[in-house]
Parts: sequence; structure tokens; C-alpha cells
Amino acid sequence: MPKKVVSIIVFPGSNCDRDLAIAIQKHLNVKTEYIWHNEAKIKHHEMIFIPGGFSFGDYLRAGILATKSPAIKEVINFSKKGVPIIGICNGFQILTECKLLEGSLLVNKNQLFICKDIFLKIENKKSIFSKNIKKDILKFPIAHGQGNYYASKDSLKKLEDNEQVIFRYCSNKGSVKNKNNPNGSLNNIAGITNKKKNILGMMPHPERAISDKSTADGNIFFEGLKELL
Amino acid sequence: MSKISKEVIENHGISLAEFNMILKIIKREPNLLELGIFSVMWSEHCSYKSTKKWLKTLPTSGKRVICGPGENAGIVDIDDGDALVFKMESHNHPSFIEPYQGAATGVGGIMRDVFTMGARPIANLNSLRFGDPKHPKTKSLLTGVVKGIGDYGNCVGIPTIGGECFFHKCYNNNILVNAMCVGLVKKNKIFYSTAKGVGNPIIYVGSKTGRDGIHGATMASAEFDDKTQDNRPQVQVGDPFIEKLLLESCQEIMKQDAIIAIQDMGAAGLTSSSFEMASKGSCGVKLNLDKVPCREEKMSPYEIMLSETQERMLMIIKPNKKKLTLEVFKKWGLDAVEIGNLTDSGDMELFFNKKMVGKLPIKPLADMSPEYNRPAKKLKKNKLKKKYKDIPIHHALLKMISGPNHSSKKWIYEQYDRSVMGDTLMSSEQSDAAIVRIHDTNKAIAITCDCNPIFCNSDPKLGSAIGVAESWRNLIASGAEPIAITDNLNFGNPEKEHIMFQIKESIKGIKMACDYLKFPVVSGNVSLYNETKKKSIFPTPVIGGVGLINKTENIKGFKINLDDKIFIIGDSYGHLELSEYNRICGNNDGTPPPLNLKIEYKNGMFVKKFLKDYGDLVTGCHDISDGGLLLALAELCISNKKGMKIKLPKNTKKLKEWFFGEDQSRYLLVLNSTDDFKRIAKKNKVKISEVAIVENTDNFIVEDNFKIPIKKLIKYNNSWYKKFVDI
Amino acid sequence: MIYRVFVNYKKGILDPEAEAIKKTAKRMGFKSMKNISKGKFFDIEISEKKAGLEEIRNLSEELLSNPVIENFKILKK
Amino acid sequence: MIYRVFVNYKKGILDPEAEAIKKTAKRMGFKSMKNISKGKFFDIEISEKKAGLEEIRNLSEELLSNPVIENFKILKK
Ligand SMILES: Nc1ncnc2c1ncn2[C@@H]1O[C@H](COP(=O)(O)OP(=O)(O)O)[C@@H](O)[C@H]1O
Ligand SMILES: [Mg+2]
Repeated sequence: MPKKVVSIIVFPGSNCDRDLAIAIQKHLNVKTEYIWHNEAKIKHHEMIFIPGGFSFGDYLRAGILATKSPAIKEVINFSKKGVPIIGICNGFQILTECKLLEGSLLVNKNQLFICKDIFLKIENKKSIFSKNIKKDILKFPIAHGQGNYYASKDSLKKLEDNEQVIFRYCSNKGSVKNKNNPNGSLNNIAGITNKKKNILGMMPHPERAISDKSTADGNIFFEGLKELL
Repeated sequence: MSKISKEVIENHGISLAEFNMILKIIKREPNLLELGIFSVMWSEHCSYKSTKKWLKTLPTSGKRVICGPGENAGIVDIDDGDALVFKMESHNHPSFIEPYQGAATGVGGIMRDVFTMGARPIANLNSLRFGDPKHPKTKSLLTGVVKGIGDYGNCVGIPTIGGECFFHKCYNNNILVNAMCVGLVKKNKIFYSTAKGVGNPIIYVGSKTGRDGIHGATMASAEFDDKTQDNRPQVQVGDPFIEKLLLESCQEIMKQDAIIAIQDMGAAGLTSSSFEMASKGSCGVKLNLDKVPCREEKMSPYEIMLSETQERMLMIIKPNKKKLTLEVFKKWGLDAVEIGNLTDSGDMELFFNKKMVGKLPIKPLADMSPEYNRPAKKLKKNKLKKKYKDIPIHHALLKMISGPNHSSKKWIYEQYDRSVMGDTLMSSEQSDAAIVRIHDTNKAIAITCDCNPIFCNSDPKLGSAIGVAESWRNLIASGAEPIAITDNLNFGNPEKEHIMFQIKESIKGIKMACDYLKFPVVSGNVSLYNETKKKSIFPTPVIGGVGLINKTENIKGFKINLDDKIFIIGDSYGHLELSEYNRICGNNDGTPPPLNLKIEYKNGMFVKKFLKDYGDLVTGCHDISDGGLLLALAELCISNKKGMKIKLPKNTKKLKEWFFGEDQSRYLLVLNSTDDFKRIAKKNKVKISEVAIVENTDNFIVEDNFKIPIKKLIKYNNSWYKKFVDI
Repeated sequence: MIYRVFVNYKKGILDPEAEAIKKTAKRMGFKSMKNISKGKFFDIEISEKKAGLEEIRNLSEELLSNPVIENFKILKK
Repeated sequence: MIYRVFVNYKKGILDPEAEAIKKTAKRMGFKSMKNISKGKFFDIEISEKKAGLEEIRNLSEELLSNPVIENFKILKK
């Protein structure tokens, strides 16, 4: 049987595309195809990824300039058809800027870029992305300057009520406190879905945690996506 | 054309003798454009006129060297068809004027030097020197520089994985920002800068040319005065996004067999890049300056030739690949234009609106560039032995680990993306050298930056040799085979005899150590005139060492486990002069510890072989450098959040010497089994002694002396930066 | 013709940069300062007159500002 | 009393961000746009009248702008 194909959208300035492809191939028994941002057609849309990096230099607001690329129009079309879409880091920023996900990612509270390992609590396993994750706490690196999740009071309440929050920053034991919040995100939010729960955005980088000695939890995350394909 | 006045010549930093030389070369008066070109080509920065004579003496070959100094970066062989391309470069003056942009563009420049040669950058490091923390400018310089380095490398997507940061009042008005980049290339896919083929097109690609940093290269060759701080046009703004596009598009074109020669436009921009390419290939060059993409209106040929706008490259392309090349650049959204072609005239001919505006012979200009044997003389030191207080051992330790130079650099390195590209195995806080895996293999490389300016100031030759030895030792301690170095020689004004003396001595010291350790110099950079109001920096020859790790299993870091025993390897004499301990006691006099290269080599080879043959017995490894034995042990505890018990030496009368002496050629080995180790050390006649044992304790215990809770050590270690940047 | 577009955070969004500036200013001894907020502006030069303002409004909405967090305002310069 | 301080790049200094915005706007089809430049502004509320402007000038010079690459201008709101 020919392998299924997962699409990864690449913008000028993306820099996690290669590592994402490696992680996907390692776990999902699929091929990956890079879609250059200027392409108006996405041939393979069983699943779409938007990788991390600095699309268009992250100028103006991280992610905004990328939302004007033709490929994003396609992403929006497919999102309506229920295609699973995952945006990581810059991908998350792009998804909020094109309004596929609620809220916005502001400059980190300490105004600095932050690169370190953090712990993530899996808040609920009711989404297609989280239901097969075989652990309750994951350790991933973060590396971003704008990861401070913000949403208005109303939308935040809706997000929580509708169980759209998937990941929260926590301690190694899973406690979600202010001191485990690296960037000032409201409610320690690190990853959310849309209302229909076919789109996931997250700041931490599972694709950077698949072979390193300090954390290999990315493998668990990608294994959990198997059923989707 | 306007006649050239004495004042104009002087403003271009050209001496009378040099001007006469120009007249001899072109057999007429130069016009302003030509004078400008001479001035940048013959500036200290581009011509190395004060140091060339001495740099030539450095050992530059070795069994792994593919390309030594003379190209954009050095290249070494790391087996299996792979090679490493690396170099270090300074951006000291620009970073003092505008720390954020200065540091950022420094990182951009060194990455271009590396990817010009066909390599993909895989690691960035930086070596930083700031003034006294109490100096009013230090804080904003530190915050600006670190953010600039981080933002640039992060955006391009290259991990910044190591470096050093040191504060001393000698850098109050002359900070040092040295950036190093290491790239990976296939041995048969290396690109050089030698232009070839009459008629071949010259392609310009990258940012549009603006009026940025015109005379930047000559600025780097002139001593600062107070006015310099208002010097506006010198500042160049970096665009890491364009850099990323340049990197990716060049990599794409390099796969196409289109490029004959390629060179980044660094210092002295279009001038030096076109001259160097043509001169290497003994070609002539014709440039149509009106074709150069410009950002500003009405730019003159002079401005176009001398601009230092960042993120630009020049390449000679095979004529039949021109269309394809331009298409690739277009796909990446970059400005790419044919601005001229190669000729057989041997001249550089510059046209603007169809008129010839300058013509200079290429070979003579390069070959006859000035080379000075500047007078050098040792400065007599008046030894003032001040009285100073003797601080108790545990106070001294706490003071050290909570002071600016030995505090945790977390505040710095958390701003650097270290995990991008997924191959960082250790960043420099986890091991003596930063370690990055060669993608998709079981090989890795180790990289380190070192210099002890305190030693170099007292004895530049010995201090510089120690720098090389320390770099070598760091690589061995991390489990690597040392291969080669790049160096960045930061000094004051070479026209002063005592500074010239420092420079010559320092190069001698580097040569001595490199020769002995078979550790060649494959690239480097010189930054002179780091001097303000007659106050020079300490001599700061930064050494960037690179080593190879055959199997990632052989990597060693700062790891310790319960019940491990820790041994010191090498002789301890208790040399306290110029040590960190003496400095915190207020005593800054003396000489550096002696360095016996024979013993250095012997100890290093022993450790290297032991790690290779008996790696299973070794939990971790750490070299002993400034701060001595006790600081090295404390660093292990802090890094592992574990306690240990430290033994007293036989001679308890000289405890301070034992714990804080900075004798060279020593390592700490953390062993989980010791019998084989003792036997082999004895056989090799290597001096060893057991110094500590990792016990089940939350304390840092010095037998019969004191104990400090590890939590307290960590808290002290983490406090300085937070307080300093947050006040 | 040049229009200036002002973009700033909506009320209720904490701006850490403005907070930091305020803190530093106080420390530097600028006592009379009661509050500080910040924003960005864009000067946009357009060629034709008609439809220009409309275009600028669209640009501000779709690109220059993010309605989740920001307000904008257009002035003719 | 509120003063507004405008800060923008000096002439001739490259603004890569403005370049990127311009390119995107073109891609989006905003044809009438000839040029775009950008800057920041700060709204500063001060208590007393006298010496206030002087203080704001100092603040702009020392904190809000980077004199090496930026200009500033103060307007009363
Ligand atoms: N201190 C040094 N030791 C060894 N090589 C050096 C040293 N300084 C400069 N070089 C070599 O001289 C050449 C020119 O250097 P540089 O002008 O810095 O190049 P670029 O313009 O590409 O940055 C390079 O090949 C560099 O490696
Ligand atoms: Mg170069």
C-alpha cells in the first residue's frame, strides 16, 4: 500500500521544518511533503503541519506576515473540512494570527527570548491529538520570544469550558502554578485547539525531543498521533 | 575630479608614506573613489599591516587541515567525507556604539563567512568581555549585546551553544564581542573565492546597498576618542531574515554546479570582496556600479564601493547557469543582479552611467599593501605589593560563585536558542566544551572558546600559550580529539611599543603551544586599537578550539553519580599568583602559573586514551582552570544538584594553595570504579590523587573544615545576573 | 499623500515593556511621570487620492493591527 | 497632562521590518501604497506642569530613544 503523505508548510524563515519531517517519518509511517508558502494548492491533506521558526523574520507580529501566503488560504479551506492541523511555536502564532485559533501570543512577560526545557501537563485527553498520549506530564524544550498566551476574558472562559486547553506549563510533578509559567501565559496555557478540535496550536517543540538524552518525550507525542492517519 | 588634499588623505587614515606608495602603483594621483578604495584595502582591518609578519609564523598545517588561513574560514577533515568550516570574528567597536545591532551584525558576518564556503552553520559561540559591572554603561551593553546575539542566531535558526563572558574594568570603554561559527560541509562540495574565467558574470545578491558604515573598516583601525560616541553613520542594522534567505538560496544554488567563486561582502563591502576574488584568480574586473541595487537615492560610486550594508554576497557564475541562479534567488525573494564581469586586464575598472569612474591595478594593490615591522618593547612593571586580606576558604568559594565572573550564565544562555536543529548534545554549561552531533550520524564535534586576559596581561606569551592549552584540555575533557583552532587577537594600539610587544609575544605563545600540541591555526581575526583615552584593554587573544568525537557514547560532561570517586590528574603546586582567589582578596600582582607543554601533552593523552578505552568507568570529566580545584568541584555539585565530601590534602598548612591554586595541565575525573584507573595511571607515570567522593548528602562538605548546603550554593550561583540586570 | 496609522494595545492588556519603562524612569528620578503607555505608528505614502483611505483602513485591519489585542486609528498627516 | 513622544529611525538607517511589511502589503494587493515607514510612540501622563516637558525631553533622550539610530519628537496631546 502506498504510504500516506503529510504536508508541512514551509515559509521563508521557517527553521523547524526538517526536524518536524524527521519526527513525523520516524513515528507515523507516512511520507512528508514540504509545501512552499507560495503554492496555492495542497495536494496531500490527510494532515497538515505548520512548523516553528521565524516566518518572514517574525516582523511586525510573529506569524502575521505568513498568514498572507497562498498556502494559508488552503489551510483555512481544509480546516473547515475537519482536516487535522498542528501548528508548533511559530505555527501556533500563525494559526492565531489567521484566526483559526482563539487568542494571541504576546511578547514573553520578561521581554526576553526563552530557551529551556519545560514540563507540560496534559490537561485533557478528549482531543484527537491528546487522547493517545501515554503519559500525563511531558518534558519539551521551548524556544520563543512571543509565547505569552492571551485571550479576552470571555474567550478564555469559553476555551476552558469547552475543554479546548490541551497543554499547560507545570512543574515536574504536574502542579500548575505561577512559578512554572515561563512566559506569562494566561492560565499557564501552552497549547489549545479550536472549537471543533481538529486544529492544535502549541508553543513547546516535541520535534526537538526525539533523541536527545535530556528528553525524548517528543516520541510519545508523535506516537499518539498514529491513529489519525 | 577634485584634487586630493592633505586633509582628505589624513581623513582616510592613509600615511604620507602610504600615499607615496599609491602614487608609485598607479603612476598618477588617485581620485577620491580610488583613494577611498585604497584606504579600506590598506586599513588595519583588511590588510593586517601590523600583524601580517607575525601571523605568518603560526603553524597552519596538519593531517586534518583542508584549508588554512587566507580564505573566508578554515576547514578541517572530520572523516567520512565530512569537513568542518569555522572562524571567529570580532565586532568590538560597533558593539560598543550600538550593542544590539553591533553584536547582531557580528553574528551575521561570521555566519556568512562560513556558509560562503558551502557549509551549513551548525553552531554559534561567542566570547564576551565587558567592563566593571559598576561602570554605568556595563548593564546596557551586556543586555544589548546578549539580545543582539540571541535574536540574530535564533532567527536564522542556528543554535548558539556556548561561549564565555568576563567582566573587568579594562574593558570599560572597549568591550569585546567575538563571535564564532562552525559549519558542516561535504569535502567535495567546498566553495572558494578564487575568480576564474574571462567574461564570466559577477552576481550581486542580498540586501540593497545603503549608506551604512561607510568607513567602518577604517574605523575599526582607529583609536577611539570621546567624540566617537556620536558617530552616527557607522551603525549597520542587521536583517537576520535576509541572512536566512541567503543561506537557503546559496545552499540551493550550490547543488547546481553554477558557482565558480563566492565571497561575502564583509568589512569594506564590495571593494574588498571584488578585489580579493579577482586578486586570488589573477583576473581583471569590470563593475557597473549603477547596476548595484541601492536603498537610498543618489548614491555615489564612492558610497557604493565602500558601503558596509550587511547580508550581501558576490559570486562568479558559469554563464550558462545565470538564468537558473537568478531564478533561485527570485524564488527566495532576494535582489540579485549581474553587476559586471571578469576581464583579462588585471585591473579593476569601475563604471557609473557608462563613464569610467575609477581604474586600479589589482595585483599590485594587493601585493604592495603595507606590511610593518613595528617597534616593540616590554613595559617595565613597577611591582606594588599591596597588603590584602586573606579570605577564609568557604567565604572565598561563596564569593566566587556569586560574583560576576563565575555566576551561572543562565540569564545569558536562556536567550539563545540551543535546541534548534535538534542536534545539540551539550551546551557549554553542561561540559567543558559545547557538543553538537553531526546530523544523522553517531559522530559529534566539541567546540570551546577560551582566554584568560589576566594571565595575558602579566605575561602575554605564557598567557596565550595557556589559552591554547586550556582550549585543548577542554576538548579532551569533553571526550574529543582536538583538531585545530581559530583565534581572535584583541589588543590595543599597535603603534605603541608595549602593545606591539604584547602582540608579538602573544603570537609566539600561541605558536609554541600549537606546535607542541599539534593543534594548528586554520583561521582567525585581529582586532587592534581597542583603546580609549590612552587606556588599552588587557591583551585578549581568544582561542576557539574544535575537536572530533567519534562516537557519541564517548561524550563526557559534568556528570557525577552517587558513590563515584573524584580524582585529580596532574601535579598541584599551589600557584596562587593571579588566581581568582587572590583577586577576590584584592591582590592582583604576580605571574601566571608555569605551563609545561610536555606534561600538558602527557596528561591530555592519558585522559584521552583512558576515556576512549575505559569510558564506562568514567561518569564525568572536568578541567581545572580559574578558581582552582574547589571551584571545579563546586561546579560539579551545582550542575548535578548533588553533594560530595572533599578530602583534605596531606599538607594541611597550605589549604588555600591546594584548593585555589591554578596550576595548569590538570583534570578532574569522576570514576565509578578505580582499580584499572590507578593501575594505568601508574603505568603511564601520571600523577593522580583522590580528592572527593560523591556521598548521599545535600551538602558540599570539606572534611574537618566546613559544609555548605547545595541549595545555598545554587542560590548564590544564580543570584548575580538576576540582580544585575533587574536593578 | 501620507497617512499615519496608530496602533496600540487594547485596555486591560498588560504591556510588560511599558511597565519596565515606568519602573526604570522612576528609578532614574523622573518623578512627575504618572503613567506611560506605548504603541506603534506607520507612515504610509499613497499615490492616488480616491480609495486610498479605504485601502489604508483595510491594511490596518488585516495587517497592521491584531483586533484581538490592538486598536488602530488613522490620521492624515 | 499627556505628552506623546514619537520615536523613529534616523534617515538612512535600514529598517528591515518596514521592508518586510511593504513587501507583504504589495503581495496583498495594496497597489496605491508607495512607501511605508514605522516608529513607536509613548503616551506619558505627568502630574505637575512646570519642568514636566524638560523631564520628558530627558526621558526621551536617555530611555525612550536610542540616539545612535533614532530621532524623537514630543507633542502635547
Ligand atoms: N589571528 C589570525 N590567525 C590566523 N588567521 C588569521 C588571523 N587573522 C586573520 N586571519 C585570516 O586572514 C584572512 C582574512 O581575514 P578577515 O579579513 O577577517 O576575513 P573576512 O573579511 O572574510 O572576515 C582569513 O582567512 C582569516 O582566517
Ligand atoms: Mg569573508
